Amino acid sequence: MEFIDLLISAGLWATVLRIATPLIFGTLGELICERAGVLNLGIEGIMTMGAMVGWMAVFQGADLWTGLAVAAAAGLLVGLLHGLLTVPLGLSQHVTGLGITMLATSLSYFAYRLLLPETTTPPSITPFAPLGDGWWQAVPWLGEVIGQQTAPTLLALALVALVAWVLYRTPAGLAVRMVGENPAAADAQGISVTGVRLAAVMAGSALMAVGGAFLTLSAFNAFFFNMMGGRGWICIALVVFASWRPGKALLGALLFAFFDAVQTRLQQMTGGALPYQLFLMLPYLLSILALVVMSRRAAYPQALMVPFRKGER
Amino acid sequence: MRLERRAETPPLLSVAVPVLALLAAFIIGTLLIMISGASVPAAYAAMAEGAFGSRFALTETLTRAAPLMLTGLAAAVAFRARLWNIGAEGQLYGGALAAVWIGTAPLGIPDTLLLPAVILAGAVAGGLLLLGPAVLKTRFGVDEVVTTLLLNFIVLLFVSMMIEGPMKDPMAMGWPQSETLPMAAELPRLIPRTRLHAGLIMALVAAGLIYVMMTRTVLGFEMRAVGASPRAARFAGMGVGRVMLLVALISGGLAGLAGVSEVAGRTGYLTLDMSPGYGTGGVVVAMLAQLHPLGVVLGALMVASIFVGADAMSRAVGVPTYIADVLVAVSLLCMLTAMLFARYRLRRG
Amino acid sequence: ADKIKVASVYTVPIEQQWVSRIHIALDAAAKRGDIDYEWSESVSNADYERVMREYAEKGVDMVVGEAFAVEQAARRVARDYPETAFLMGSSFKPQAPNFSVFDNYIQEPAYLTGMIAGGMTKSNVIGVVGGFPIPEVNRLMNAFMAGALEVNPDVKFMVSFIGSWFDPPKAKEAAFAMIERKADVLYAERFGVSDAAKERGVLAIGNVIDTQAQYPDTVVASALWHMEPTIDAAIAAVKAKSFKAEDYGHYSNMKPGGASLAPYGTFEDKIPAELKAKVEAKKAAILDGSFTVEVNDAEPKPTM
Amino acid sequence: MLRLSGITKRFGALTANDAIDLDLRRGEILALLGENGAGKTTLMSILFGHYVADEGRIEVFGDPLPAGSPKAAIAAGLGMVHQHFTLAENLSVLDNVTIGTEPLWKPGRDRAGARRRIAELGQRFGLAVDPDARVGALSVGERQKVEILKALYRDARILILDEPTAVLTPQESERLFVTLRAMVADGLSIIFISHKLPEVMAVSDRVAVLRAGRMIDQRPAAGLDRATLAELMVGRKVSRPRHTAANPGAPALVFDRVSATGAGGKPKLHEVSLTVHAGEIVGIAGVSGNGQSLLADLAAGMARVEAGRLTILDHETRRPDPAAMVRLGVGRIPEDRHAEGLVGDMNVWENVIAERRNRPEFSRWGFLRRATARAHAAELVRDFEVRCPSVDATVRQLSGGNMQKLILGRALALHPGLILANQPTRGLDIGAVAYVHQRLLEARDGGAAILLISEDLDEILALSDRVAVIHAGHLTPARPRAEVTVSGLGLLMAGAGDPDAGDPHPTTPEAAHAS
Ligand SMILES: Nc1ncnc2c1ncn2[C@@H]1O[C@H](COP(=O)(O)OP(=O)(O)OP(=O)(O)O)[C@@H](O)[C@H]1O
Ligand SMILES: Nc1ncnc2c1ncn2[C@@H]1O[C@H](COP(=O)(O)OP(=O)(O)OP(=O)(O)O)[C@@H](O)[C@H]1O
Ligand SMILES: [Mg+2]
Ligand SMILES: [Mg+2]
Repeated sequence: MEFIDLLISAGLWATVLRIATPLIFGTLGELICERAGVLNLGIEGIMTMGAMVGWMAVFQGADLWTGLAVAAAAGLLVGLLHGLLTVPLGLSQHVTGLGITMLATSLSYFAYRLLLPETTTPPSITPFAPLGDGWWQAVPWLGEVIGQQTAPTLLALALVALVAWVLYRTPAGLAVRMVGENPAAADAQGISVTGVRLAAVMAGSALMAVGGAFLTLSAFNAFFFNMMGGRGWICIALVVFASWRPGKALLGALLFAFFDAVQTRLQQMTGGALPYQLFLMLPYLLSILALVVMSRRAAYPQALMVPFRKGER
Repeated sequence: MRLERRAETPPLLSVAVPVLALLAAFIIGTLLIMISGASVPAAYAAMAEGAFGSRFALTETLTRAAPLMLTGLAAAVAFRARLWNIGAEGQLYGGALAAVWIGTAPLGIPDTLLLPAVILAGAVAGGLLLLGPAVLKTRFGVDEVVTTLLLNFIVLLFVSMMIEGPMKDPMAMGWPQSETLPMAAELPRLIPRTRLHAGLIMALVAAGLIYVMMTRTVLGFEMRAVGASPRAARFAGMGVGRVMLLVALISGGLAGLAGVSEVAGRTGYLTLDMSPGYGTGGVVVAMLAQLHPLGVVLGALMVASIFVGADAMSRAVGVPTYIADVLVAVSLLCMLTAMLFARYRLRRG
Repeated sequence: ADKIKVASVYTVPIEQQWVSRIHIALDAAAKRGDIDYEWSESVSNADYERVMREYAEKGVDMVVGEAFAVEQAARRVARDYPETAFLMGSSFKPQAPNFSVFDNYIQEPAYLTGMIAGGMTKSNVIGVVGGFPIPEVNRLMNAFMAGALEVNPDVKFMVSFIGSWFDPPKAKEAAFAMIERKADVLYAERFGVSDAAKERGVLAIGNVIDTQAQYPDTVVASALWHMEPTIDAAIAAVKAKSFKAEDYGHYSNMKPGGASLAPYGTFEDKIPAELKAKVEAKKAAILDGSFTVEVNDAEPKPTM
Repeated sequence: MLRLSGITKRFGALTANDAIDLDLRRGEILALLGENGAGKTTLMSILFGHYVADEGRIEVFGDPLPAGSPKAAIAAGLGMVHQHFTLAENLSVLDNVTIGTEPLWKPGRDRAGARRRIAELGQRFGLAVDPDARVGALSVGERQKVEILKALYRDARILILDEPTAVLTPQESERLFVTLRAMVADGLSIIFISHKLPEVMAVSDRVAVLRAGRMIDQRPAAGLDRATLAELMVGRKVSRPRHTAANPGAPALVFDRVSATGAGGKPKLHEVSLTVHAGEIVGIAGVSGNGQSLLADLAAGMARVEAGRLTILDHETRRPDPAAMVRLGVGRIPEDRHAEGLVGDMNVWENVIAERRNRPEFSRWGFLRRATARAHAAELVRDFEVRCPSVDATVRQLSGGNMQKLILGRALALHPGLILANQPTRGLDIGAVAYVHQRLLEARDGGAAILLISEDLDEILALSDRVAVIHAGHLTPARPRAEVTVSGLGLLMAGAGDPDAGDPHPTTPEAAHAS
């Protein structure tokens, strides 16, 4: 009974949205990269860098939206590096991605420590405030859920629709999908495979970085080492779960966040009868289960992880 | 401009490539050191000193290289067969957990057999951990990049559960760590008063065996064929599923051995922070070696010496310690790029 | 005497509450001119022994650090360098001749903050959010809970571990979940809990460091750890060449000034006088030795 | 309309195109001929901007064409249908056709307009396809239509078709030629590459012949005969193998009312019956997608029998597997040499022993005997005239013809009792085709039973002793070669004679399944 109440409580769903937001950004970013044929295992590092850079900008006096923009710009840059290595040079996407994660993460820590050498309590900023009251308050349950969110969460939701529209309804989106399916075909129609892939990786990386920045500018107010805690890797799984579709990506992020939110509450409700690790495992176990159920029909972008070099076969 | 595959790599180039790559990494490292305001010559002197400058430094580098060799081999074997195992970290912990369990449980294993039993247990546990994703891949087409990534989290939580629960050391004052392996289950030290242990020998032997397996045996032949073209391999009468499962067992087993090496060679007991990312480190090493089993040995030595050297350097000249990871990552990316240009040339048109 | 060389080896960044207390104490000693101070942060388990040895090789007089999870290795290093003093955070006994131990035995102020929490809660529900259930965390939580029960036997506890030391957003969500279930005082073992409390207008109890300046309307009281007595005693011993294997744990008690209840600050007037009096009395009892806070390292269990 | 002058292209030491001059006139179909590797595709790739020529210039409608830009080529009115399709299988026909036709930064696509235009083009040139179909669901012939639509959609005035008929059935080819003629009538010009000489003579106005990168000759198609053309291409007389009467022996391969379902449940075989005897070649003609791949898979051990009995070299089997087939001594030539036949990234010698790696000659105690394997491969390479740098070269470096010879050699080396030859000469030039045919006939005369599956009717008629036709999973009885005609086969392939197709002259199922 108590569990049913929990499931329909606005508090739970507000939590779900908050937990999901960085995942939505990250998953959309990864989805764009993979749709263009580039696996981006740099995501964990790019999110870390976004978290650090965005926060640092605000700490140095920029306003919050500028902070997000700075994070996006940092994402673009790291994306450019990942893109240059994997697209024109065609290096292995697995190892480049892991290398980028290593580089972006350690560089973020390095820069943080250089800029703030003597901090014994993490300095903080004033983060995005929850939306609070507004006309939405009139809607009974939903109003409460929305009131607890911050503006970047709404941005994430809007981006889902935007990314879907771009992918399916614009020539640029078609080009992205085509270079991910058959780069030679795109090339033969005068589309620059290198250009489109680079742009996609950069745009995707920018979104990932914004997802990271959400953690330091909205979910919390300071930057921490190791703060990403594997959220980037979750996004990789969510993209597969979503069969590379933005709508399903949203669904996957919400589902994962739901497991996470329920996990916290179950842990508190069951009163320590079970090891807490079991609850923490729950989101991961259920993700694998969901993948098994979904994967049969998953249609991979055919050229995912296949470098395209003009004139080579 | 486009890249064109070279018919063959000029010998001079294959020598020049690593040198040039390290030079590029060196330049970037110099910039970072200058930004942090330290003396560049002093920094590089400290780095060389820290990696190779003394018996202590050398043994430290080798100690760090041993687990990297094993996870590197794990990645190389799997990647050859196009099984994208990103889960070596989890397999490493799984192997370590099994090793500790066999080594400390009251099973009545005679002392002489204890170390072999511990090693075997670790390898089997690591192998079994990769078997799941491999079965999901061959049976249901579930992407193994994702499952192995997610399994890392699950295994770590499971290890945490075990060392806070049934396997917790009652003598550890409540600190979550496993019981300590008995002496008989420990890998011997190679040089007294250093940390260098027989895990290194284990890694070198494994590299040799994997090399022989890949190039000289029917199984290695099948693994390469399945990796290069599963359809053609099946047409030639190879059991693709069977080969994949064997690859999984071997690859996971090697990662499990890395766990054994750490727990039986270095720490003696298992904690949650035992591995500083040896799993992903292995992928890096394998790619530097271009998936060649003997190259993995060199790759691991390179990564270990850069890290150990740069870490010592950061202390010696007062640069944030994170520079060690930055330098490893930069060297990796430079090296990969340089290796590409050994195989390709830039050409107009 | 001359300056001595001290090096510390931390497994986490210096922002981490625990480590920051050691760092501050050593830094102060360095600023006073007592020591030359070097430090390494975020040293992984695999590297810890090497870093210790590096410093010992370099000839520092004292190595300070946390031996948790690298206990055997740290002791091995100490054996190999008998001329060097080692002062390590550890749950174990000292090891002759040169390996001394300390720990954050601040259960006393934690007990006091528990009393305040018990007195301040209206819903009689208190939430406790922690990283991992390790002894260093458990003993403070247990003391806190015992203190709360002393003034308010009706109080119930929720306990959550987030399985991470550095995930403030996650800690925040765990705290939110507790607030939804009527908790109105939260024990902030991790960063993020006070933020949740602030956002929802409930109260928080600080731990190890004082964060009231950042959360003036939220953080009622904090149990503070001061490493200065421990560090200064060790430095003095090294200088006097009298350093030996000792347990410095008691330097973290209230009496020598190793722990304290943070000033009420903004809550000076919001805490009922009667409650303050109870706390004062208990503090006095602790200081004069007539009351001992039990050190209980077992994992705390929720009571609702 | 188009003028190429002095085009030279070198790949390393190899000169793929050597000072080539070529003109194309309005409304003509030019056939570009040449052996495998003569440089045809290279020349067309230069024209279309995939490659940049080392020397020479290109003019289209009198204007010079910028080098190395497919975009510029399209803008100049060139359209190309590549030797290997360039379509994205997961995307729709509409997506595949419109890709690159709108500026990338346009917010939104004109999908309704595109549908209209595709329908209109389809009408005009007989290229109707459903714009919303997923390309992966289309047959090869339909995909070809999409490829041509792509060019026409961009207002191509000059269309280049690289081996467009290599994968088409005679009917589909015929339809393609109708389309091509309609286009020429519309004022387009066409360059058309093919190895199939009869169709070259039938549709082209002019032929240009390349040999080893050089333009050997250009002349009107009228009055050319096959032998002359072949000689021009190869530089010597090509003698086609003589087909002599067979001397059939015991049954080697027996399908007895075999039913099976292919991957994805799609192609199905319905109670197929067929017997192939030692010493004879039975040809299976049929339009691709009617179940011949599944039939081949059964004989190759790659698919499983659902009902009925399959007997291979006296062993009845329900679940054949490739390893068992190799043990039984079945020589197999798969349909797709790149995907199935060979492992491109492995060495020649490794590919040679891939099927027989467990035989004692090649391995002992699980260890490969590399020396014997290499020696065996070297011998095979010599015997089958495979041109490769060494047996340690990776197979990817071999040309298609040489790959096919390698597979042929591997299949024939052990004097198998049964040979499965699935599309054994697809994409090969006439010299190579003649060689493969010769070897197959020799094997037959040596007593092997051969099941030949081909979409090329000429090949079927040139080799088979008996011919059966497959349509929609039903197999007609095999009739002696002398009793069948091209037009008769064509009708059967289109479904006449199929009990499910409302055949005007129904054959009883019993008759249809008797072998
Ligand atoms: N990108 C390339 N790099 C190196 N050599 C090449 C390349 N492309 C083609 N060649 C070589 O150029 C020659 C001409 O190849 P091309 O593909 O033009 O032949 P083709 O006439 O189209 O043959 P086919 O009839 O088999 O299609 C071949 O011998 C081939 O080895
Ligand atoms: N892009 C390329 N890079 C390197 N070598 C190439 C390339 N393209 C072709 N080749 C070389 O060209 C030769 C084969 O070319 P060719 O086009 O003649 O084959 P093909 O007979 O047309 O094969 P298929 O029948 O499969 O189309 C091989 O030696 C191959 O190494
Ligand atoms: Mg060809
Ligand atoms: Mg060609």
